[in-house]
Amino acid sequence: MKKPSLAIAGLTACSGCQLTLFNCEDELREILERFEVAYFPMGQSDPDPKRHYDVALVEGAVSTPGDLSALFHFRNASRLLIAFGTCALHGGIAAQKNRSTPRPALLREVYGDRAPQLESFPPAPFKNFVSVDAAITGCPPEKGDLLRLLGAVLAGTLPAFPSYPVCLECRSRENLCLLLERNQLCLGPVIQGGCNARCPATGIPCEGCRGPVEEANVAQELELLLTRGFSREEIERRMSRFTVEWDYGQRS
Amino acid sequence: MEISAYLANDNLPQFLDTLRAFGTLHGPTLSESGVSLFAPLTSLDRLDLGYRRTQIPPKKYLFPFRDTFLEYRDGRYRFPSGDSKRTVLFGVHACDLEALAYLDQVFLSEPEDPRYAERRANLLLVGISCTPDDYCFCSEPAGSARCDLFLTEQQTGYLVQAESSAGASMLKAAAKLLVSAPPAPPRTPAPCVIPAQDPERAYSRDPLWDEFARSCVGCGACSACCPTCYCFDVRESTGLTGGGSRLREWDNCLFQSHGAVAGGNFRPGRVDRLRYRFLHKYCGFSPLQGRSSCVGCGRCKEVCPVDIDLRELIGKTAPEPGGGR
Amino acid sequence: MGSVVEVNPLSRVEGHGTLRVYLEGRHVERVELCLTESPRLFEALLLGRSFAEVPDIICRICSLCSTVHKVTALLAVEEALKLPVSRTTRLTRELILHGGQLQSHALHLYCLLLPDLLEVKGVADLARQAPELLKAGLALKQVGNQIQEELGGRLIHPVNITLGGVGRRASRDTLYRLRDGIESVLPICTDTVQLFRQGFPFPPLSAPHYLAVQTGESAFSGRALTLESLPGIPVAGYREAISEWPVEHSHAKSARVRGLVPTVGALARLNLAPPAGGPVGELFKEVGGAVTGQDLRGNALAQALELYQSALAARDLVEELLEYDPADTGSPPVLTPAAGSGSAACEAPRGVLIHGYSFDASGLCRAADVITPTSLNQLALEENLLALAHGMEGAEPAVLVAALERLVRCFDPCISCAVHLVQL
Amino acid sequence: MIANAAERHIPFAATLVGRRELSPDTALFRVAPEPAALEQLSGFLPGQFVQLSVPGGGEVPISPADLPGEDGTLELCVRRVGQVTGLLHQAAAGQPLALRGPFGTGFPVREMTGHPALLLAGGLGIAPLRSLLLHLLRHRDQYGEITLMYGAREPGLMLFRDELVGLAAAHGLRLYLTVDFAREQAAGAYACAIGLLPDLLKGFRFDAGESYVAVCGPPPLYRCLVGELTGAGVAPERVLLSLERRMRCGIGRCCHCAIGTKLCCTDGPVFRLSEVADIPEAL
Ligand SMILES: Cc1cc2nc3c(=O)[nH]c(=O)nc-3n(C[C@H](O)[C@H](O)[C@H](O)COP(=O)(O)OP(=O)(O)OC[C@H]3O[C@@H](n4cnc5c(N)ncnc54)[C@H](O)[C@@H]3O)c2cc1C
Ligand code: SF4
Ligand code: SF4
Ligand code: SF4
Repeated sequence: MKKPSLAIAGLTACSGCQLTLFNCEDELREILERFEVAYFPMGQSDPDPKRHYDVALVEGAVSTPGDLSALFHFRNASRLLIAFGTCALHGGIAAQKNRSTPRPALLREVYGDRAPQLESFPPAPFKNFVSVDAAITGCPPEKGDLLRLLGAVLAGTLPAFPSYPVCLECRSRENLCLLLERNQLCLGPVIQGGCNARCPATGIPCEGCRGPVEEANVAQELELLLTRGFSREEIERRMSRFTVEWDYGQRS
Repeated sequence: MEISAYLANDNLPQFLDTLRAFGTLHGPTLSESGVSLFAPLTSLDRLDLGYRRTQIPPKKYLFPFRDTFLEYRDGRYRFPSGDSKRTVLFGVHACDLEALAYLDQVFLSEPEDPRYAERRANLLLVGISCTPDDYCFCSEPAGSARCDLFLTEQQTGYLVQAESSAGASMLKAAAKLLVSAPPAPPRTPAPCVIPAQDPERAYSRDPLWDEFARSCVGCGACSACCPTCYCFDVRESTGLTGGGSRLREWDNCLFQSHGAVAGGNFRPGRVDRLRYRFLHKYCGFSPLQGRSSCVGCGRCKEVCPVDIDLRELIGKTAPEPGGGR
Repeated sequence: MGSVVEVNPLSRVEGHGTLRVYLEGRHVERVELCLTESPRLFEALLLGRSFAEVPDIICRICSLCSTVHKVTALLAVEEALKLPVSRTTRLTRELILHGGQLQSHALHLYCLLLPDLLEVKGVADLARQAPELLKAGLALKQVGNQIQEELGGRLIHPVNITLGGVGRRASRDTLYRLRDGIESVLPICTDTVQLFRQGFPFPPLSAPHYLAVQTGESAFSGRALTLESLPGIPVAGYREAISEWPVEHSHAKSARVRGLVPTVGALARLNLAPPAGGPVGELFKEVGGAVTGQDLRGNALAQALELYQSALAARDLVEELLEYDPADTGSPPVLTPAAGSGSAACEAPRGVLIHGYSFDASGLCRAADVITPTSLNQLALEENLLALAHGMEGAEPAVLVAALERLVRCFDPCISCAVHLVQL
Repeated sequence: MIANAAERHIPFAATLVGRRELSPDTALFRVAPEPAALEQLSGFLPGQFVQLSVPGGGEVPISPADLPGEDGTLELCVRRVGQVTGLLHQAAAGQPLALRGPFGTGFPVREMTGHPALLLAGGLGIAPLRSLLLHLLRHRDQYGEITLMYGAREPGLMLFRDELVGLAAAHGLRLYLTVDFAREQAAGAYACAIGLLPDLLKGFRFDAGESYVAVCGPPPLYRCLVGELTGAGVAPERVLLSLERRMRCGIGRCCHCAIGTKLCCTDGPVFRLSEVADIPEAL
């Protein structure tokens, strides 16, 4: 059977999702063996950007015209386009001020007089521009999710990831509930699980790195945190860290 | 066969060490972060006998949160090789024992669940009497016969009673540490549960339903921590080298995905799902229709971040205990 | 007629970059290194965020260096707020930084650089042609990652190390596991040194001006910098010593320190503080000649030596942590916002990293500044590229750019980090 | 009867031996199970379902569309809607599959003997009813009048049309076909009525007191038909509804398929109206 060809690329990002591939130390050789690595500048020279890919794993948010044309390229050239990581799926860390500060002001802050020369728009997830076939969430993504996706692609399908919130795994691991018992600003109830509640397991509240769970009762989480004494400002600041597009009135 | 005996407090550590001969000893402990949980008693210092309830009930020993149920290899599905080891679970309260008996009915009835059955056969249960707190809602702390051995706390020790032949063997092995005791009085029946409810109630128009549906954050804690919740989801994944595994994972009936089908959802609103939860908990699903599975452990009340308590839907016009179907 | 030879994207480096060589016939006019990564604007994102959020956000600047960014931010915020930390916390940070260094150096040496040594195109070719070497390198990388994941709670962007403490102290079982892991790769470390001894034959380059953090109690952080023979540049006054400016063709910045073009990284560290004594010292005696006083081509060997150094140091730290002080759980204190400013410098795998922050009375960030190793190296890198290009004038353009790309890789640039701010 | 408990949990091996496209998203798959599975299928009742696995994708409940087992195969009429059905639709003959079952209640074919049977199918609901129809026609002399009313959204989505027309001609099956929408001509070409199934039923005369009625179709269909049928005088015990729910295990454990306090997989999927009429969420 012909090996599926694989493209791995990044837009506006920290390269963490691509690094996650390298971090599959036990499986990396197997992956490189079973896929034809067609485009992967971070790991392989002389990428050939013109051809067709079976799967493109693309990380990062879209925030420049260059990002956008790269995204269109990968959409057009690939049978399966995978939004790889929270930035690609929800905008991620770079988009956190999209609602609060205009882009030019942010640019000026950092680049001063050079700002107007930079072509940059508010970082946005892939779904604002193209359709994606599947997504792996997480900042950083879980190795296991990446491996499940690659395994599924080899089998001719896409993985079914669970749709429960962080709390389910958190409780099942018998962590202390930081929200109820420590009165900490934990976003677990409205955040997509699958990380095995990594952060609460070490005693740190969930910062929401995997983005909203499918049926988040956002309004209730907000109410809950407000009654526990957090200010609306602080809550929104925290919630927008990885996903800026919350509907604070959503109840389902 | 002596089936009941007296164990003095001083002998408890030695008694526990005797139990190790019957399997790896597990019992209630307190985690570093202060969570009560059943865990291996690698050292007896870890034992926390004064515990109220563990976060996750003993069901985790029989039906873990995430379990590889089948493996696919070379064109066939098969059970993964059994990993279950003989375990003595010490210090289980009567409500949790009752819950395990309920799960036994679910998973050991025809067709028996082989993975559950294997683990169950390897699990010995030692019950212990308890002191209820504000979250408990059983009628009164009771003993239980749903175990191999039950310890009832007395002033300076425990009344130890064998409830199975395995329990009797344990007593025998520990004979040196025990003194004979008068036969215990007959057991009161299982600890009080919320009596079985008429399914009609699940469809009542009580405004409380909408209130609950509005405030449930959908965290899933209630079912994870419930000792008799056992809904599970099934997911399959393929490895890189071919072959695959089919997982079972705890599910929660309040998740939208629970009733979703292609093109719709049979329980579209959270209120529909809350009604389902009520039905499953207090009315019982076939073949356990007419049985309430609530054992009164109080976990759901303790863990729900928004204080949802489905029993409030019953309270107002509760029928007499046993008045259900 | 002038022509331009371009390498786009630069491969086997972290992030997006382009290399352009402007030729006039065969004469090299100019070499440009553009770090084209999209602007990330981290400093702007931080403004108005609470002091407690700063480390969690800023670590996302880069995945390869997220641990050291996080620790540096913690140190800077702790200085601003005058937060003390316990011994457990200090040791845990030290250990996780060694983990980060192990993972980063192993990744760079075995996945990104090794293909140059073996004259293949990349990691996919390695998997076919040198599976054993790749396996060894990945084993080494895995141990670094194991340390990062066990202590950080998450492999990239660690959560468990936090302001004033740790979420949870490593358990004994964890520490035993780490010790076993480290010990299992010590032989690979010495092999790595031998593997990367092999030089890289190109015309001589100019001698660098090395810059490093003056470390002491910690192997990574310190209150002063050393520039060549000039020790004692205080971190607190780093803005006076370092001038930074945005470059035309790039989204990154260039920097000079006290007017000199600095070079930072493993090579700088080993030159300024050569290992003495112990197994690393012995090895250094044997191979150190290829490192001291050399140009950037020695950086790979320097990283290999540091791998060994880090592995041994990590093992010692595990032993220290095992001497448990039950009272010192590393639990973070209750934090209260306060006004203040603080800065900190750490040795990231790629060299000197500096963070500086100011907070107002409600603890909100009013100024943020990050100077990354890749910015500090940018000028030296460009100068080196130009020197190499001139030295190779007349070579086939393909050979020329291949050599240039390889030189870029020697610097191990981290483009994500490099791309962000100027806040003066 | 399945002898060994493990066999209800572990699927038997099977192979895809053939497929026929029925509509743009639905195909008929012919599956050959290994002998041990065939043995179990020998007790199959129309209306029961099997749990079909596509290795690596997962498992789905499917009601066989024929009388499985007798020629060593079974036919599954499957619509592509997601993960597992999608994989199945990609599969070619030779693809390894696996299956468990049959599970659930079937249609009470013994009890129905001597009675007229009215089969009402909407859309994909034809799958289990085709199985029932094949059974009734095979034992033609044991049953009274047999009528099939089958409604599809549009002519192109009508499954098994030619086959049904053939059966009608050969066995004296009364066949009524209808589509929700179509241009007159197209309907003419298909020889079917235009209109909804309940409308078709309205004008239909049959021996309501004696008949058994089997219904399978999309959820809204049941609500409309049930009123018609009881209004016409069919006893609720003789209104047989094949219901669909989300299902995971197929054997009464995972609890996704509850209808009130009944489980669709073990108490159903074929229910009598009398069993579910009082359950608010059933229809
Ligand atoms: C008793 C019974 C008999 C059935 N017979 C047939 C048949 O003969 N032909 C046929 O094509 N289909 C039949 N179905 C429906 C079929 O089981 C689903 O279409 C299938 O499970 C979808 O699986 P998937 O993996 O392709 O979809 P998924 O990727 O899992 O999901 C796609 C969509 O299907 C939904 N879904 C998941 N499980 C089910 C389920 N058990 N039932 C319905 N929807 C589901 C999901 O919620 C989602 O909306 C039957 C269902 C039952 C309960
Ligand atoms: S700690 Fe957070 S994730 Fe865990 S149960 Fe509590 S709210 Fe949920
Ligand atoms: S607990 Fe929350 S922040 Fe932590 S890894 Fe999971 S989703 Fe991300
Ligand atoms: S514990 Fe409470 S909030 Fe969470 S799912 Fe259950 S009812 Fe809803």
